[in-house]
Amino acid sequence: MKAKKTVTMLLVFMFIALLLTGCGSSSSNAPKADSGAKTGKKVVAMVPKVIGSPYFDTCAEGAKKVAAEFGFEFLYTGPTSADAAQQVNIIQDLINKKVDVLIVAANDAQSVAPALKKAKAAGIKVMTYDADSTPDARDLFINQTTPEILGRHIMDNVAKEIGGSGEYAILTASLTASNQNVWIKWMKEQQAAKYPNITLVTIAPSEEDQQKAFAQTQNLVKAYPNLKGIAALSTVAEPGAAQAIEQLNVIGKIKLVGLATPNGMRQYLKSGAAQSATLWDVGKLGYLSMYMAKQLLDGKTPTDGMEVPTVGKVAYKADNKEIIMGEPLDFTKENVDTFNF
Amino acid sequence: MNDLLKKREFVMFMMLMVISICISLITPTFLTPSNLLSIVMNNIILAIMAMGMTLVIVTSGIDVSVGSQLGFAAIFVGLVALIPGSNILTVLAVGIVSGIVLGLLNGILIAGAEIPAIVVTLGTMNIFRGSLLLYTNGKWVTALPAWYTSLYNTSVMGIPIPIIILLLVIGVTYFITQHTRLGRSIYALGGNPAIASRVGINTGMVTMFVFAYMGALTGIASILYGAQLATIDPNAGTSFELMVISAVVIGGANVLGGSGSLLGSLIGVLILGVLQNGIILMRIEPYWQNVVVGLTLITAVTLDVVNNRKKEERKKVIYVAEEVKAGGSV
Amino acid sequence: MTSDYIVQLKHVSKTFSGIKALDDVSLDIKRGEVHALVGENGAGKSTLIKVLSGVHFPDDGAEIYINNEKVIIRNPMDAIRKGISVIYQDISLFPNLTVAENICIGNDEVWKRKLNWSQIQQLAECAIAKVGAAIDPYMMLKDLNLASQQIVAIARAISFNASLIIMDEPTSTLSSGEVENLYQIIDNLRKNNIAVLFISHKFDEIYHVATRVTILRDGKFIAAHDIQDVDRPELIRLMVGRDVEYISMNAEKIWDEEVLKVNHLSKKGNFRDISFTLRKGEIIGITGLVGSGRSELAKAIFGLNKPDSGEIILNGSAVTIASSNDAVQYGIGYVPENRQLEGLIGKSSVCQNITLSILNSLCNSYKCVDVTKERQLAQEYIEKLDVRPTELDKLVGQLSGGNQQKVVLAKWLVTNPKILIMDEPTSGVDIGAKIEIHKVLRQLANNGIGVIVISSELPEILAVSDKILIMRQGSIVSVIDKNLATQEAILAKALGA
Amino acid sequence: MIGIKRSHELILLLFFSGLIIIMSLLSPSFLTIDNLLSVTQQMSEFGILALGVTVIIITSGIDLSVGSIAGLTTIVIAMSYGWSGSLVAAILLGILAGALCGAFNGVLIAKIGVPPILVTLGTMTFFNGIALVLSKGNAISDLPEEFYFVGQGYLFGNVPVQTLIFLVLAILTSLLLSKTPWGRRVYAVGNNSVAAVFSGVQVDKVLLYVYIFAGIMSAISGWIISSRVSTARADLGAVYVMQSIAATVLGGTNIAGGSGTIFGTVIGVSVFAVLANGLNLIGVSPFAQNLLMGLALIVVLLINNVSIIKRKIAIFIKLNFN
Repeated sequence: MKAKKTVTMLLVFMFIALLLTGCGSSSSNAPKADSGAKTGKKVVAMVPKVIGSPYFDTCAEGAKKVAAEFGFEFLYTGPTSADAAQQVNIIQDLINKKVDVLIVAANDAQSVAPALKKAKAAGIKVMTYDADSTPDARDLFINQTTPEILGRHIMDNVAKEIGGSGEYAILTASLTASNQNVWIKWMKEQQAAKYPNITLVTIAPSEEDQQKAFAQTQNLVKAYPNLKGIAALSTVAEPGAAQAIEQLNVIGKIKLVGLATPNGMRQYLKSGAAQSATLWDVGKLGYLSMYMAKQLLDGKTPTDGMEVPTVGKVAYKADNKEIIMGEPLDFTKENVDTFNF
Repeated sequence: MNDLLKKREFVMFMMLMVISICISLITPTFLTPSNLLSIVMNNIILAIMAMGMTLVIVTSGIDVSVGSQLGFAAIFVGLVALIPGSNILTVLAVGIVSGIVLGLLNGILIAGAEIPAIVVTLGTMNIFRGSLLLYTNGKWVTALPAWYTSLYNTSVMGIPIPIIILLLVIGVTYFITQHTRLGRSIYALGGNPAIASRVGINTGMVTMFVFAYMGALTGIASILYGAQLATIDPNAGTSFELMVISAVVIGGANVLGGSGSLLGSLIGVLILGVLQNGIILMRIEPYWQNVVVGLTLITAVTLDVVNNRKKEERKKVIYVAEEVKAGGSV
Repeated sequence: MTSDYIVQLKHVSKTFSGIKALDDVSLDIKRGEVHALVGENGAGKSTLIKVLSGVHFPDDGAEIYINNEKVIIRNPMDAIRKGISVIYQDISLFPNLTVAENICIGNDEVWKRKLNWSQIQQLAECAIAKVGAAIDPYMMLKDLNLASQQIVAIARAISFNASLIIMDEPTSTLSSGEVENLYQIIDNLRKNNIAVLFISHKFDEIYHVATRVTILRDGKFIAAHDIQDVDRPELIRLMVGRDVEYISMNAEKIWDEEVLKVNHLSKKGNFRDISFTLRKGEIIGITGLVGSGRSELAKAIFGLNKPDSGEIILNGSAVTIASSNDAVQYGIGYVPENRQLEGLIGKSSVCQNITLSILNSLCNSYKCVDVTKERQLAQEYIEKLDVRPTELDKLVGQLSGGNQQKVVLAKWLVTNPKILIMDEPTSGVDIGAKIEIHKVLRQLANNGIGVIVISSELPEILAVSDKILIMRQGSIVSVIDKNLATQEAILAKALGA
Repeated sequence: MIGIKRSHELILLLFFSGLIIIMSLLSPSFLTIDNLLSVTQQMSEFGILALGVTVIIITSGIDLSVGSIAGLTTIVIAMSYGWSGSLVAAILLGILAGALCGAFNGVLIAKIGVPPILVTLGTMTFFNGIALVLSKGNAISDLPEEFYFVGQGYLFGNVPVQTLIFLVLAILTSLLLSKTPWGRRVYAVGNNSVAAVFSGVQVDKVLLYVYIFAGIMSAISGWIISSRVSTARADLGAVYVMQSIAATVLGGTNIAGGSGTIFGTVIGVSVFAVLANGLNLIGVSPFAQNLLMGLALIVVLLINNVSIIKRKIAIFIKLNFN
């Protein structure tokens, strides 16, 4: 009996191994087994905060196109949930894989720092994009726009929509995401400076879960009867909030602004459930990251105001080794159809 | 009247009333009809799945893969809805069929290979979620057609469609459990598994039916899920199974099998819904919600065990005839 | 063979792993007759019932006739359809379902795919009426007392229009009022031409209700008589006339030091006003019928069944024994009645079973179990009790009944107890092993251990114990010294004959 | 170490070594020293959780709250460091918190007799709630440099510290289970708790210590995770709960209790770790990892019950075809 059990076990694991290799080759966004080292092509790995979110996937598409142009081998993998511990594991594996460039969107600035320092020590070019780690842990930070510009910009949008006075609430992905806290800091500063009689009533999290964003918005509207505006600071939260506003048919009474992709918000901008969605051209962010990766590999240091094809002029702050792509982009009813990401 | 008082559902109903009264004292907006309606509307999906989970738990089984089943069915319903020419019937069919297929897989592994339900559903939870994310590669299903999303907020004769669907599900489940041989066999299997097969119940079939039915209801719930949110995230439903199991257990179902009523589970769903809504209305930080839900579940379960223990104590008696005195006459 | 025999059994035998539980037994029951099946514990009564009701398959050569037609009973459902229903002591029905459901479940007439509740309620009410009782069909079974549950089981049998209803020790847990009610019910059944076969020990019950009686002993058919042809002493003689002779062993020396004294121990519903003393080196035998509170008393002394009042005195000082752990510390050992469930851990080794209660004392300096010391000790006791096979690492579940009992015994001897309680020490064990266990008991007593043996096998009690306590319905009805006692006298007292 | 005579561990070892061969074929950078070391680093967090879960499952219980206890511990450590300023006090307080959570589970399960799956289902949300309330949902990351030693530091060249901790704890637990009286009683309770009571074993005390032990293991795991990611967050342990149960069952521990070894669990944990790491190196999408872990668990369970399946198929054929 025992021998038979062992044979069945071996047969089974052969089956799993075949399945494994099958997955290895078939899944679209991953190249052949990491032949990079053999064919001499530079391997560039991009690790988003979470894999499977429309925002990061569109950004990766942008980077992938240009990686082919530059003859890089592009590897895109990340944690299946926005979990700092999982992200560090994946970065660790990529270090052992000896990739040439590592581009990371940090779930948590402090948690990725040690792993990125190890990567730099191993001679890997380390860049961060979208969300920075501690400056000493990376060679370059591709920032779509500075938190200050973004924070003040969103506050201006809120003020413009609710007419300079009244109550508004902030809906975030999850409070622990470090860049959200920085944006909120600048929003408060902008509000204190320019809009004294706007008051922030609460900051509610939606934990990257659309259902929660929907339910939170419904409850916010009820908990704060004279709420006039909502700022939803994540590509998951704003569509959820918009859907809730539509359901409660408070379109027009509650003004919604925030950060979201045009595709995700198109129907809500048209229906008026949302007034504007601010973001940046995510595809360009991917392109810019890849372009800068090539610069670093060729040993060139970026200069302020340099011209990047298809992206345009970008600012470079040498002290913080930070590239700023430019002003944030507002998508509204009128211009949303010209964008597709 | 007093046996009504002893009934578990009545105790839970009183608990629900007490909680609601406390909340409405603090925030008057709680008792407004629109808020109560939104509590119900927000928990329809939980209620539908709680009906299926009640039957699973009555047979002393458990299903932790329903969260992944919800996501799996919701994505496929969404994809089908996007196909031009599809209508409500095709969407309904795909939802229910995909739910049944996943549920049956659990049922076959549990009834056929006799593997404990907790471990099988733990495995299938990862299999369903993993294969779904692999298939969709994480892409969301967006821009669902208007006829589909309108399913959620249109009303027929004043009653929103989701509530009608919930009432239908409750009706069908009630009919099955109270008026069919299969339904009573579910309770018989939970009450006394050893004897069930002796009275001619095919225990394997009953187990498979229960898990397939759970899948079917999850399919129906997934249709409403997509209609409510208009865009479907492949990670939808993650750890939702914990809410479903908590609602059914708070409602009085006994994990060891044999007892569990639909009414009790519905009250459990309402208690969870009221707590979550109340906490936000009372402007308490949302994080207290986990503390409150966790504590409610622990107290409900502990009370259940303690007073069951008292009833058992009274039962274990060998009748000793009083009139036989010591050293009695022979 | 006149035609009025509804059920006949011929040459029915049944062997369980070598032991012949039934040996060429025959039984015949007339239509509408009330037939008593009597015999001591282990005489094969319940096995016969299980064969008749399809739970066990008889060895080949057995013939079962129903209404003079040879049949094969495949499973319990098949037996019910052939008109044979059994009411077990543990009322094996569904506590969480209503009375009507318990009566009708599985009955194809009414238990269809779509249930028609009025039809079901009607069938249930009519069956209950036939039994001559009045129970609300919508009550939950678990809310009924045991007597009413029994009536539901009888009603279920009737709803399957059973021609024979078998009752296993029906009155053992009933109050006298309820027993009268049961007699009434059995009369109703007889009037409806339904035969009743019931197992019982209570003579007044047998003589009050039964028309014929069949006596079994050690799995063999002894005799079948009309009730008026056999008086009580004759019946006892038939039941007990045992040819197996145990070697009766007397105590070499009984110290007068009292190891255990029990004063007026009572627990509501379990036992009442129990007092006795156990001296060092003495073996006390406690006997009585099933349900006379013997095991409940033993568990009370062992700390698993807290008494309401009375005191337990060990070596002169009163003690409270709140848990089995206290009992072990006080040097009390308990070999339980149900070996598989309570006595042994089937899936672990002989050695680990033996040392389970004394692990702390086997520890070396860093609080780990000193395996060599453990194995030595286990080996010593295996040899002393001659457990076969003598491998320490064999799983206990794979040993024979006799050897398993020796392992349980060894488990307690390693704790060198002052008092050892044994509940049905030799049940389900072959004769050879029985005698060996008796020898070991006597040796233990001679080494200064106070032993209490609980058994319903009278020859065993007579052979082993120095003093015999007879219990009936929770109290000690009489105390007999060994050399004055005879099987008949003991059984008479135990049966309240 | 325990003899690997039990057939299940033998098979699992074969499966594990086969998996390593496959992985090294598919990705050259797999069999490098620092990759294998980082595999051991990644597996020690949920491996330590699995040690606690194994002991619980052997007593035929289950614990869904280990992840939340780990998360709560990280918050307790970070906050108590903020008050006391001393790292040692903070860590001890964290482990004490874990033990208290374990005791809370233990009292409900052992003393009152509530089924373990219900208690830990409730305490999972409850402990997570406490962690969120204490930390207001925020991550706390003002921890001193020395705190990172456990999660990121190396000893003897480049052996990660947490791998050593995991190894020591695994050996300790294995000895505790096989050698000490408590360990023997854990198996006895899992096999047949009624017979254990009848042998004088204080079953409720044994169970209470089992859940306290699991609480302490979860706390240590939480300490290591927060040291590795140098922040404290309430949801750090969440993802490991199902993995630790699956790894324990994969390692041969019978879910119904009574059997199972730490050695088996360590193998189960390393199978999952190698699977995750290998797939990353090959570039297989992380979603496939979930799928393969679920598949591996179901397959192992099917093989364990292969005799039942064969019997059923035989009956099925007999009924239908002759």
